[in-house]
Amino acid sequence: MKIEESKKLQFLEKMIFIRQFEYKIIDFARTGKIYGSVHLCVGEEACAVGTGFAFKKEDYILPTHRGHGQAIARGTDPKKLLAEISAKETGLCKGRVGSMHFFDKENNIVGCQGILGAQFPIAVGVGLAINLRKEDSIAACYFGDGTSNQGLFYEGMNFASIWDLPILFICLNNLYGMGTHYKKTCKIDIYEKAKLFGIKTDTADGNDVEEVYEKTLKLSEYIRKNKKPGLIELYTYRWLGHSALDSRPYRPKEEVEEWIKKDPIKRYEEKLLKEGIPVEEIDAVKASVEKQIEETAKFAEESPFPEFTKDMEI
Amino acid sequence: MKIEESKKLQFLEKMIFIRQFEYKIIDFARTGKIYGSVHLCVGEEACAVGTGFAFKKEDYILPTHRGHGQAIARGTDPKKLLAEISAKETGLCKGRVGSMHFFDKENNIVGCQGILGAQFPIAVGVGLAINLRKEDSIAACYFGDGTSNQGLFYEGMNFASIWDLPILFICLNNLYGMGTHYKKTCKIDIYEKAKLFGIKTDTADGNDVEEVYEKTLKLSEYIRKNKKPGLIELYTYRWLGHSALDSRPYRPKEEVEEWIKKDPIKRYEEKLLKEGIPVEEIDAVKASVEKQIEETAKFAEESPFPEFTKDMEI
Amino acid sequence: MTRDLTYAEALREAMREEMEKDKGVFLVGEDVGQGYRGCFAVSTGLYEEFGPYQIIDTPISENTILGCGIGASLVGMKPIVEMMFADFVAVAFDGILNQAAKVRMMSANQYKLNLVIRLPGGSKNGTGPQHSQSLESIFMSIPGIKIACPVTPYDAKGLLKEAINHEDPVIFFEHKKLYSLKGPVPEEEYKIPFGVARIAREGKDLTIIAISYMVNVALEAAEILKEKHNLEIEVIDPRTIVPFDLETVGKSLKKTNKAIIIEEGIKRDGVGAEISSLIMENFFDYLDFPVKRIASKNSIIPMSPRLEKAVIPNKESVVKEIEDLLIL
Amino acid sequence: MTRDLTYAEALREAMREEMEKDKGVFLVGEDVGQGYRGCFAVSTGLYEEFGPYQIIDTPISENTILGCGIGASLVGMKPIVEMMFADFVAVAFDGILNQAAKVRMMSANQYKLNLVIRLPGGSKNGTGPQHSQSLESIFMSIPGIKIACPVTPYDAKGLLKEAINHEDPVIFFEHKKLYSLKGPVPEEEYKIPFGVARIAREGKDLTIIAISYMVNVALEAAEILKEKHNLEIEVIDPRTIVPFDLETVGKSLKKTNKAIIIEEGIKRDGVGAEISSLIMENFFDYLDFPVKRIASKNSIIPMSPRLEKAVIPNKESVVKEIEDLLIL
Ligand SMILES: Cc1ncc(C[n+]2csc(CCOP(=O)(O)OP(=O)(O)O)c2C)c(N)n1
Ligand SMILES: Cc1ncc(C[n+]2csc(CCOP(=O)(O)OP(=O)(O)O)c2C)c(N)n1
Ligand SMILES: [Mg+2]
Ligand SMILES: [Mg+2]
Repeated sequence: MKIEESKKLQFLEKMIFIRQFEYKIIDFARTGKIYGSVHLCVGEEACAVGTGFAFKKEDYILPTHRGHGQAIARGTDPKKLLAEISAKETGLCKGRVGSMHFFDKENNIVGCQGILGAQFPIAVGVGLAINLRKEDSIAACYFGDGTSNQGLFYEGMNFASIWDLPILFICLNNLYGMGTHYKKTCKIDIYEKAKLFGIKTDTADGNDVEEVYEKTLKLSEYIRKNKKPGLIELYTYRWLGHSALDSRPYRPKEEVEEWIKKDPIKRYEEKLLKEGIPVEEIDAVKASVEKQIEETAKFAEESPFPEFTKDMEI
Repeated sequence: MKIEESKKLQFLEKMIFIRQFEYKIIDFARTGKIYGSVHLCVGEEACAVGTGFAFKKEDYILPTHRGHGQAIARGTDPKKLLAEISAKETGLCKGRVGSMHFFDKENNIVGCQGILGAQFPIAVGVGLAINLRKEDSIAACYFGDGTSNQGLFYEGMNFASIWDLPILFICLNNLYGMGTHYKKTCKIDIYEKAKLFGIKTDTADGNDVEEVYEKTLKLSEYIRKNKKPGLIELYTYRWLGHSALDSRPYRPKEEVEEWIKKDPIKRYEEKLLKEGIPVEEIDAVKASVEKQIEETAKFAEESPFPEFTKDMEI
Repeated sequence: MTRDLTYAEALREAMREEMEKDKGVFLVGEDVGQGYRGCFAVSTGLYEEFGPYQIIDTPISENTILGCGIGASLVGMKPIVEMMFADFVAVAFDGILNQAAKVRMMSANQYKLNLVIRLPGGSKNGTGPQHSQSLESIFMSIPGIKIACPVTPYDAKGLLKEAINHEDPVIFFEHKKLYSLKGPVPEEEYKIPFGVARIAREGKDLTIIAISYMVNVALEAAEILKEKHNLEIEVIDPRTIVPFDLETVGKSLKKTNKAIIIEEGIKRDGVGAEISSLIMENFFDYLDFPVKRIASKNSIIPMSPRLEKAVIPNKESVVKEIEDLLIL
Repeated sequence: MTRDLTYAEALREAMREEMEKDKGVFLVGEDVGQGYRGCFAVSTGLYEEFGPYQIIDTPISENTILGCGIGASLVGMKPIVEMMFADFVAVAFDGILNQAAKVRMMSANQYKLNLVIRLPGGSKNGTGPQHSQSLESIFMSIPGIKIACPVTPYDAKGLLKEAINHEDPVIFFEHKKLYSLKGPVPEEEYKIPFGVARIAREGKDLTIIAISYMVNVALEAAEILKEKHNLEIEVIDPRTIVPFDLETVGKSLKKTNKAIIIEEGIKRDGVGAEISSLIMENFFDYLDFPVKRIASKNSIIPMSPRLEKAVIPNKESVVKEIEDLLIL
């Protein structure tokens, strides 16, 4: 597959943007501007961007509890997202829910999940609706390696399989669920589980944005065309703690360092340079991100806090 | 494996007993002596007997909602069971719960399940306790084909697999869950699901009592010795409706007739005759069953109904 | 034109009418279509009429069945989810508590969840502890949902049609003992708005607020007490317990000054606890004595008919409690 | 000898002592042992002390985690199950409603279920709608279980030790805001029996019954009202809401003739509904006015601190409500 240069630069830009966005959250958190649980995706940007760019406008997205990158790559306005995480009136959900449970109807984001596994049955419902209404969209259902141990994952795959639902299951396998290594929780590779259900599967280096993009696109098109489910497992790593300011040392230092060497952004930048994209263009991207991030932060900071309104009571 | 003649006659006796027991329930039901939902296992007697005889006294049993045969083969006093189903004070649980939720501590029956799938997590807990206390027992967890679609089944297999739990999963595959054929609900053979988890599996003709017995015994011994889980899938058929007096015609007549031809009892009786067991002995078994059934019925009928007692309120 | 229909037929007619009007309405659940055709035969015939796009059989997986409803509703359909027995909703409880109920409030009204969850509840024929519960009160303390519990065929149809088009999730309790009972149902289109109680019997001496099947028990008890003691009992059927029509109750109390609540669920923190508190908070000065709650004992619903009778209120026990209360 | 311990330390000490005494006591849950060492660090260090036979990490599968408890308890162990957040118990709700709670009654006392389910509940730091709920009332209408909600480190330890040895399932609510608070805890062995309330503050003018963290809010409010209006407020902490110590409440009411219930759960059919009904049924004639319920709004627990403050009772709102009530 030939990816245009402009798209490549977009990939790079979005990845850098997502990372800066996450670091901005840490800044915010350190100065008490962030509320609630916040799960950051630094190190996993290629997964977010590679998948997010593979969807069409009409597709439905179910991000995880670690969903900022997934949403931003999808098209969510980062200003509204940061405002949401900062508990502001201008946030996606008026500051009501923060990082872990936002919805973004404009971009067909039907809700992130604070309850691990709850996305699977909902994705089945979305997929069912697509089929009943003969739409051309697909439902993209993100989940983590740890979450794949919920029984709901299997039920979801089963329904998708017997009903031929256009669901793309996207596993972000970052090796850990909180402090627990996947290997301690299950002996089976996640994509193997899907294979059992006759679901078309693929795996990818989750730190290689183009590979993620190409494979996701291919699988999405297969799903769209054949109205059958697919699953892609992306191998990646989160650099930071489980949540924003958490730094419990449950992972070997060497492992973390090893993965930081596989930095999806640095790696992609080097690749683009090698391909002959001028360093100025890359610098321009970086400068642009910096500016956007400042604007995003300013928007969030200057937005007012919400007041309680009657419609919050049902 | 060489099975002694006396044991063979026991197999036959128990199968006939279970069948007569179930038919006695229909009698009772027709004359208004039975309360609540009752699920009968006529046609599936070889599964109950072949597995039940393979356990040791110290093993723990979790029967299904269709559990009379499973319990009787295990050793449950049929008098107390019929009394329970007839809502009598002398029942296993003092007439409180009937056919679907009885417990029989004397025989380590830790409860039948009215909630399909709820047996799996409980079996995990029992298996865990066996390991923590270094017991030699195993936990036998019965379930139906339809029930295998609950996410809990997968969770249970996963825990059993990663923790090496001594659980024997026993699937009674009678092709249907109520009115729905298994093929409409899942594309995967049930034993294949277990294989994925690295669980040792076997399948058997569920209408051949010796095959069921031998394979269950072998798998149980494997589990006991290696402290690892196993799963056996038994192919069988229920002759009657989903519940006692139900006769909805959701199954093709020919299919039912086909399976009635495979009658596990008739077939076994013929086999024993062919092996040279005198017809008199078989007739003696039948006569003995008849007598036991009459005694069982009499006990249940003559027992008093329970009164509400304070200990029923917690 | 009005005919007599059973409660089950009335529910079926409600679904049929809405499915005809709107292809976005569908029923999903275990054995609702082909094969068993509805455990209580509520949906019998609908599969033949509407086919697999609107009558959807599922594997035994309550969680994902509910998810079919939540997901499809999120993208604009109007699903009806059937749990075969109300008790099984426990398997899918997270979907209600943490998902369905919260979607509108969490998304700040971006998404509304037009979703009906039909729950055949209550005790009938000794189906025992895991198939007989009246779980209304467990749902009452969940913000974001509505709870309907129709008693007559008329209400069953009217409330279900309202629920199917309602923009928040509706927990729709059907009582198994009601399915075969008949009552008049007009052929003409109608819906019953939520939060409007029905006076099932008028009276001036005592107000009974009864939930679900207990309305019928209350009516029987009222008849007996009329004959025995010439008591005029008013029986109020709230029809929906969330929202609850406190106004109608208040009007009645101003007349009778005495209130009893009867429910089949257990007493501790039951539906009656909320209604009793509401009444006392709002009509304290009208009450001759504290609101009385009659409910099931704090036990399992036993299979044995005799035990069941000891656990669940019935007309004799209700008559006796009222006689004791009024020292008749 | 008495030391000051945090609530989390007190819980840990209770588990440690019981685990030492009885190898049948074990803790099972997500990240309770190695790795994360307890989401709220309650079990930190116990893995190192007791190893994988008593401190058991699991996959993310709440249903089966609860099953570990039910199954092991059925065969005679004394498991402690931890749900990482109380809200996740919804995922495993069937195990409580239809299994654990019913085992003893269904089996006619053949089996008893010695099982503790630890639920870190309540709102702290804006963890939002799916991680902040106070779900006490949902469990209150389930027969067969006990519900503890300790407030002080002393009670946390004493009630947990009691719970670990209790022969029915105990839903053990811990409030996240309490974990870091300190209080005196004796080194000597003690347990706190269920159903015995604690008078957290004595007074004669008004009785507040407060649940979980709201006890602290009530104490703060009482202090303010003492200073502002010289009001002497009695604050009662029931410690267990099932069983509920109505006697202590009654004694207080005979003195104050006024009752308020404060809880963090939502008001509709909340814990307050049951307590309010009980009070009115039993002490109607002592009451100057109806029992007042102060509780969270019928909403999600929002993440935004300002919204959260509008939803959940706090000392200012409680003071204001009491001032309004007494027209001060
Ligand atoms: C039902 C449920 N159980 C547990 C949690 C607590 N929790 C939040 S994130 C997390 C780890 C999830 O791991 P994984 O799925 O691998 O995603 P990752 O955090 O690695 O992105 C846990 C246990 C939760 N939010 N919901
Ligand atoms: C959680 C739950 N869902 C649905 C039911 C209703 N139900 C009882 S038996 C049954 C069919 C079970 O099929 P299978 O597991 O194959 O067992 P079989 O009846 O064939 O022995 C159903 C749907 C139930 N009891 N519990
Ligand atoms: Mg992970
Ligand atoms: Mg079957």
